[in-house]
Amino acid sequence: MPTHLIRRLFEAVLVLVVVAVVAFTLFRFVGDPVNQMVGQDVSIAERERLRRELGLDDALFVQCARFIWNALHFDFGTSYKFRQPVTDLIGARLPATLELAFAASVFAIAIGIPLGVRTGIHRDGALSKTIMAVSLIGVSLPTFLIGILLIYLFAVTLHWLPSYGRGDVVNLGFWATGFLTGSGLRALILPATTLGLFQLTLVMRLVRSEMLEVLRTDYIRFCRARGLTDRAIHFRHALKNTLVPVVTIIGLQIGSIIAFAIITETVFQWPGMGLLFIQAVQNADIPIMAAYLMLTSVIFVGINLVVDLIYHFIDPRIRVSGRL
Amino acid sequence: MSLRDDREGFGSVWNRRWRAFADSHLLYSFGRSKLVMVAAVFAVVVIGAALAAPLIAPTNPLDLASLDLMDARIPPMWMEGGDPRFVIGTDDQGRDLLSALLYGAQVSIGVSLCAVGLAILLGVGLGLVSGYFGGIFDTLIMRAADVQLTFPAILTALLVNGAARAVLGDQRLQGGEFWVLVVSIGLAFWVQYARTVRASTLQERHKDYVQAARLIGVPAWKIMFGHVLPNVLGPVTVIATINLALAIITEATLSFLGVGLPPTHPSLGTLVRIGNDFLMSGEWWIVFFPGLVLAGLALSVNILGDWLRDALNPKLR
Amino acid sequence: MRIRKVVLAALLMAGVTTFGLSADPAAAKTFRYAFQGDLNSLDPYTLNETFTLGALANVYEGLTRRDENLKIQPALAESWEIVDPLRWRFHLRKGVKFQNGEDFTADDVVFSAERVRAQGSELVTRLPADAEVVKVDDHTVDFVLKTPNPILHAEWDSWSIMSKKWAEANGATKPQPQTGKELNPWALKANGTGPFVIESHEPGVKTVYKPNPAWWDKAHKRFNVDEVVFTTIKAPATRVAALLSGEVDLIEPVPVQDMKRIQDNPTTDVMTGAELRTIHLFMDQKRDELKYSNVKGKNPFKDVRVRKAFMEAIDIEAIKSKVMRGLASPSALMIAPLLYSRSSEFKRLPYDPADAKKLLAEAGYPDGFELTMHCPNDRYVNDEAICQAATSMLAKIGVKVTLQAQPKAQFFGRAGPAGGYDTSFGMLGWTPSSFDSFNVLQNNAGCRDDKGNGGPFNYGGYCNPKVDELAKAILVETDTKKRDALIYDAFKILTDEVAFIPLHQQALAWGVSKKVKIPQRADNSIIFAWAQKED
Amino acid sequence: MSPPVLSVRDLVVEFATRKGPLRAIDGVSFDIARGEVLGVVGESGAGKSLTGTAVIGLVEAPGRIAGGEIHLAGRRIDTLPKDEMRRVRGKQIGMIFQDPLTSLDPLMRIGDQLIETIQTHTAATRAQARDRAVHLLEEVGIPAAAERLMAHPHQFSGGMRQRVVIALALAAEPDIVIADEPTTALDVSVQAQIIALLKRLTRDHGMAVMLITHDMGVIAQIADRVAVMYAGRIAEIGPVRDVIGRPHHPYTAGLMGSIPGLRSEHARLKQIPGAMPRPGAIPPGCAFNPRCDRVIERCRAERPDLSPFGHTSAACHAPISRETEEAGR
Amino acid sequence: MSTASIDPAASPLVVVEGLKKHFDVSAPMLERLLSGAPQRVVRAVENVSFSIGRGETFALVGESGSGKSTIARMVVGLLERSGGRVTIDGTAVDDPTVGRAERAALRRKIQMIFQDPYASLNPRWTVGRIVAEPMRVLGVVKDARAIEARVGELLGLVGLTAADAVKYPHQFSGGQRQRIAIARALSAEPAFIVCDEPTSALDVSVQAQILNLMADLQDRLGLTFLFISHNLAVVRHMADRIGVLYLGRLVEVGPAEDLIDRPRHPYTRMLIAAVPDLERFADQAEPARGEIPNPIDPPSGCHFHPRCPFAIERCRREMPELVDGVACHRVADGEL
Repeated sequence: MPTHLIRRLFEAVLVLVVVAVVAFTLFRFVGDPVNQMVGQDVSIAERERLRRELGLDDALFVQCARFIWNALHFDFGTSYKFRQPVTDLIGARLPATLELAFAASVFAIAIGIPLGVRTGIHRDGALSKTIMAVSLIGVSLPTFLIGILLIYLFAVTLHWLPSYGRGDVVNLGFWATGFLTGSGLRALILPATTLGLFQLTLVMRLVRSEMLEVLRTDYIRFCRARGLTDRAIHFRHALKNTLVPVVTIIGLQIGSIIAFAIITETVFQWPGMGLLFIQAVQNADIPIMAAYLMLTSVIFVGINLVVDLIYHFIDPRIRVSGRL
Repeated sequence: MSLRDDREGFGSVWNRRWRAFADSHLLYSFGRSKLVMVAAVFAVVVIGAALAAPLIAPTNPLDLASLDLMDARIPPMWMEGGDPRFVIGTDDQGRDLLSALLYGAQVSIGVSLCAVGLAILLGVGLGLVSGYFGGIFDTLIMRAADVQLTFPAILTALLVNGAARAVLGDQRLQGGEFWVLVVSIGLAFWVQYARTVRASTLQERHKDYVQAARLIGVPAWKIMFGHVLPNVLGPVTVIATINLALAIITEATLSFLGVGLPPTHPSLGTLVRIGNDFLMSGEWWIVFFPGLVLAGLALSVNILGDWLRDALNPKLR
Repeated sequence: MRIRKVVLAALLMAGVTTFGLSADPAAAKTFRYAFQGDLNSLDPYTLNETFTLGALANVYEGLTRRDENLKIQPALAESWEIVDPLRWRFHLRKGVKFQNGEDFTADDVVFSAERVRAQGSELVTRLPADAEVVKVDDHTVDFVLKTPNPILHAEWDSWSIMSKKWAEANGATKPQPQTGKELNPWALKANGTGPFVIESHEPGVKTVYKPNPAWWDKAHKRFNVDEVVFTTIKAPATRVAALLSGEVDLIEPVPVQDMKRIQDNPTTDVMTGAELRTIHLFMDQKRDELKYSNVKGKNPFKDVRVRKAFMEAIDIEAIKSKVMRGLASPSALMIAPLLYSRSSEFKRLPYDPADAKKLLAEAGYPDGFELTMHCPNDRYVNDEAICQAATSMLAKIGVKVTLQAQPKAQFFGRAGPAGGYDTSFGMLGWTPSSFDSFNVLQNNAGCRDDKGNGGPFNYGGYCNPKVDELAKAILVETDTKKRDALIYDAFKILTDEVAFIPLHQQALAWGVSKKVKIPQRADNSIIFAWAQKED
Repeated sequence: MSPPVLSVRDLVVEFATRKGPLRAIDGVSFDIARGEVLGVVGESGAGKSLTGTAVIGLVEAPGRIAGGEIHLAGRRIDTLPKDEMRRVRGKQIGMIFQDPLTSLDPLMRIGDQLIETIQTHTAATRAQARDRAVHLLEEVGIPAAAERLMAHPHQFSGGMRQRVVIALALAAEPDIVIADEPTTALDVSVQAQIIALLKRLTRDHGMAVMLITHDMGVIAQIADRVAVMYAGRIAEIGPVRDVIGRPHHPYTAGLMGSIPGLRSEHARLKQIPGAMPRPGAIPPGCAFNPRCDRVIERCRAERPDLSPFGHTSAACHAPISRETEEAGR
Repeated sequence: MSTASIDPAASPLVVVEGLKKHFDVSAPMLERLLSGAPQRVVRAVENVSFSIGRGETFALVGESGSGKSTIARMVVGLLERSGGRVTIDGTAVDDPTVGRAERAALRRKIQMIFQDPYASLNPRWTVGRIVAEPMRVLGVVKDARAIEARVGELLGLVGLTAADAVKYPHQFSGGQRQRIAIARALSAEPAFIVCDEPTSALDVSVQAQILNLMADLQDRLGLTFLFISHNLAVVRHMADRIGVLYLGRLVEVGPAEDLIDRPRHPYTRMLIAAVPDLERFADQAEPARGEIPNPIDPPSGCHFHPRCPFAIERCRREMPELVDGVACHRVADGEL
């Protein structure tokens, strides 16, 4: 088990290094940072000077090595546009995105799993079929369209919920949370729903198909033959056995929730990393983009490690053999 | 390829295949669900109309000379101020929305089909190699897949887009946006195929029909493509259908984020993005119809994918 | 079943938060406004950008300021006199304090004059580089010039005076370096003399302002708000939604298509007015062969008939009514009528596609030619739509234009000096920051080399030595009448030669809550000091 | 003779398909007495497993019991409401499946699976249930039973797992156990042990067993009576020795002849031509008639009923017995 | 089965000597380094030698984990050997000096019939194509028309019709599929066929058909079989000689009748006792003890000793050699 963990960590580091190189090389070429940093009136000589100062005329691999070395020290440089250390900027935006992603995941999981279980158990019921059909809409409408429609309905027409931003936040040390204020929670509802809807559908459909799969297994038949109650069969045996693949996918989905937050944050002007990232893409703000990519990878890899640990918790077979 | 094909001629072979198909569970389950039939009809109509756009569209929206700015923002013909020339109205440039929609759907479907095709090509190829040869190939490909998974589709697409813009330069990119989108989306999707095909290949590889082929010395690539490939394509079809819907949406989202196709050659996504600006202004048709077609297309393809998955899954019968 | 309970609880919670907490927390008079872009820096010298300078003008003040009609008013300078053409004397206001309590003195002006011309400042052109700033006494400062300059103080409303002591204490004597390698406290802090103090600043998210109780200009204190909150809302639809739902009091810019909606909404209104920015099309007249065209071996834009044909092909009224929905004033000149007294003497070439076709044929292009057009798509009001419209209009005279619309970063990167003017045809907007024609003649029409020395924003590379000579004379001419005559001559040449295709001055449009009263100035600055809000 | 524990009368199981209902079990009747082992033998697709599934009430859609009656200890159970039938399962009827590798929930300790089953059917406290679980494991021959309670299924070998499955099936001391191919997935040496165990348990508990298998050898070892199924019908039923020693139905005889024996002559095996028809393609009359070497005209038209021949009953118009008797005369 | 008595030593077609297969099942290197676990090797097959005469059927019998399928796959060359030699008709199968053409010729001589007729036929191929593949690949028949004729002939030979060539495998029952698999094996015109549990997935009546078919074919074509099975009765029925495997080693080899009627090794005895026999109704034979140990961690000495009722101290320590067709200390010592 510890050796297994160490191997996974080793792999994770490898993945991160590759991501770092990819992130660096790709973003090194998007737009010209110098044009971004200065206004229209700045002379060409001045631009050349900036270019030198930024080290943009060094050899590429030197820039890349410098980038990785600095990243190891949590130093992603200074944003070209905001003129602040990227680490500070992201640090300030991270809570917003994580809270949004958390709320969206909770929304997706808390509703997706029960719905999936239900539609899996009663797979031919009229309600299940309706849920399944309706759920397809969730994966067929682009996120931005859903967001705009929700704003139109709940903010503009009904005036129930705010249309943008995060509401009031409370600072808990470095973490500014919106969970503790009324306006913060209210502001969370629409973006979290928008963001979570797609994942909800995926989770639901996944749980359903896994449930169908598990319900056909011999041990479930044997459970029935032993006269166990439906409740025990569905929740104690079937659900638990569906969890292994479900946990994997949910892990992956949390990663993509953070990526999809780019769109949701754009629509709702949610002051998170995604918004920062898309602004950075538009402004060719390389340090922010690179840091964002590194950070999402770290989060993603971290989630994968956690998923791994959860496997060990759920599945005794893995616990013994120590292999996946 | 079947031994007797050449003598019997195509007719009887296809005839027999058709009978087998007509008799199959696939067709049966198809006929049983109204929803699936409606979805199929919608998808066929939209795809057919899109492909036939140059033949059936009232105007050519790509011919800029035909646009008249004075025709801008005319509502659908049944509304007050409507114009019978423009069945569902015009956009802010005076473009006939119906024509734009048909051409836009053509682009969207084209991008999605090509992207999914690319993903299949990449994913199935790599999955086969990974599953069949294992070892270092497997490790490399699967690690690459891990890295790829670190970048969810939308991020990958943004990355590829940015890289293409940087490498090609905007000028050379011009007109190449289509292929950039194809590559962006295609790259984001290959992992799923690779993993699925690899898993199936691992299973098939150990099946005795593969062993029988190895026994007589059939070369590895011939086994991979002649024996294994046809047997792992089932799940690929299902993923491809569902991915097609996802590709349509991803293309729209990229357009929304401003890295899609240019407005002079709009896709459905671009049309929705442009129309989005008119959502609150009362000119609802500019966003409504492209949105409707986009969502309808994605929805019906998804419904078909769903049905296909259930119908092709022998365990669910 | 446990899961069912969890879902129930979640739904319940959602319900409670929806309805239970929907009452808005009773805020004191807070004026909230939203802009599509960010407040990029709190250092007033870092960015020469309209929005940033406008926002900081609420915190900092210059020696002069402009009133609602853009007339120059005394601010930190009570009065000034031109002792001789090469020496201007400014009498500073007494009793003014910086927000940290220090007194404002001549030392601060001398310090600011150095700082604004230091490396890293984007506002270097506010003062001639060779001008000398001399402290006469604590409240008198002389500006000694090498050449006469009748419009020396024209741009000084956006040159903020900073506290020398505070800057030294905070290590901010130099402008925020552009590399951002060393951080400057000015990026997050501010200390001016203006009516508002920055309470908090989250870059790219929001900025909170509070009134400055010690502001000197009690006589002109017109605002009644206790707090100003600025938020960035990039997506137009979200911005409009925020206004409609009452979450913000003012939005800028308003998407033109949503104006009616905002007007029809009982609680909101649209304020419009003419802006000073002139949107125009430029044509590469410098290269011997166009970079992006199928015409090889020659440059069609060197032929005035082609330029004329292009201008005649543009139906400016259609653009005004359909793209701009009436919110634009077609312009014959490269400067807004407000800024040049004899503007009305110039007329645009009429819309005449038939004549345009004829001209093209005469010039040797009976079947037109192919061309790429570069446009920004997030800079000006409906920039991309205007370019699209132009594209289809040019198609009607046989010129096949491929449009490439890009975010402003990429557009300026390619089409501007940094990209070596890598374009053949495109769109640009220009506001002379001195509100004077010379600025246009120098920046947009001055002959330039490939690096941009000369007229850096002359994207088309138009060059006529006569115009340059006139510009030189205009700069030193102090007699208004004579000066206007010289300007007339220069503009006459530009119009006759169709050096540019001026399109229009775009209109200003703010979406405002009816609770708020705030004057709209033509330079698009939002001046909190004039903001009134009802309960 | 005491009333049978299980009595099945004219059982019909159908599957709804798009081409109309398919009859997979067609009029099967048999009784099992207390303490008796009934072997149900047949080739794959004969309907033997489905019969067991129908008895325990676990036929899944699109299948359904379309006719007949099932009585358990005198009480009709095929019409019981869902929840009451659930109580019958495990409590009165136990069931053992073929593959011990897949019959146990892989994520749950076997102790918990046992305790759960015991508590479902008795009022036992957890401690009592645990004691009973240990006892059960000991009874099926699992050494160090108390410790093994904490183990997960994958920690057991195949044979041990099948013992656990048996313990689970016996948890509530059912009157009858349906064992569906309990030894097929096991090695011969382990199979022998499991057969011995089943035999011992039957004897000790007076429990009836319905043993479903394709292996005549296993039937011969353990069963008291045997029912030979063919195409969803019972071809022949009777005491094991009689059926094996003097089969009356040509199918039974063919089946016996096709089994290579350890001690038999080194000769050509008897073979029945063709294969068993799929449900839906069952010929009219006797289902076996196209493969039968004794077929007469009547076989093609009329479906034979089970009729007694000595101790056994066979469904045949041209049974072997008569001929044999004639030959003997 | 052919009744002519064959002297296997005279002209064996197949000679297997010292066959070995070791699988490395140790954890990945990194983990081993971290945990200090040793390298672990499963000796799936260890020192197995036998020879098969022309026209003879040699059977290998054993329970799961005995290595019988591994041996089959090594003999046909599907699995690499860790050691030992396989010689067919005097040619060593992977002799590096053997040329390309000769190797192809060798390949033609060996064919295999697999256990699961559902997995051994490519479901996407027509029967005709499946049967024709070896001919095409090995160049047995080159002309397309001749191939087609030959396919029809082969299908007829195994009891199907030429018309079946255009059908797909799923249109056939299990027994028919196994016939197709046999036809495919015959299509290369082999001399030697390895049959890996060819009937264990089939019903008894069908098993009888297939076993009879194989016997007939052997008679008609003079084939040599290596017959792998776990079913002693089937083996007894088919084989001329039988080898009994336990945990990768041959424990007893002998003529079929002798071995079944007078088993010598305690394991063979146990196996035979465990086979349920129609002629032994519900007798109370003592069932075998224990289960097959995990091959990763086999018992010391004689692998069978923990289950052996006759084990003595020596059996725990010492691995018995195969002497005179049996590998048992106590038999060797004449005590059993």
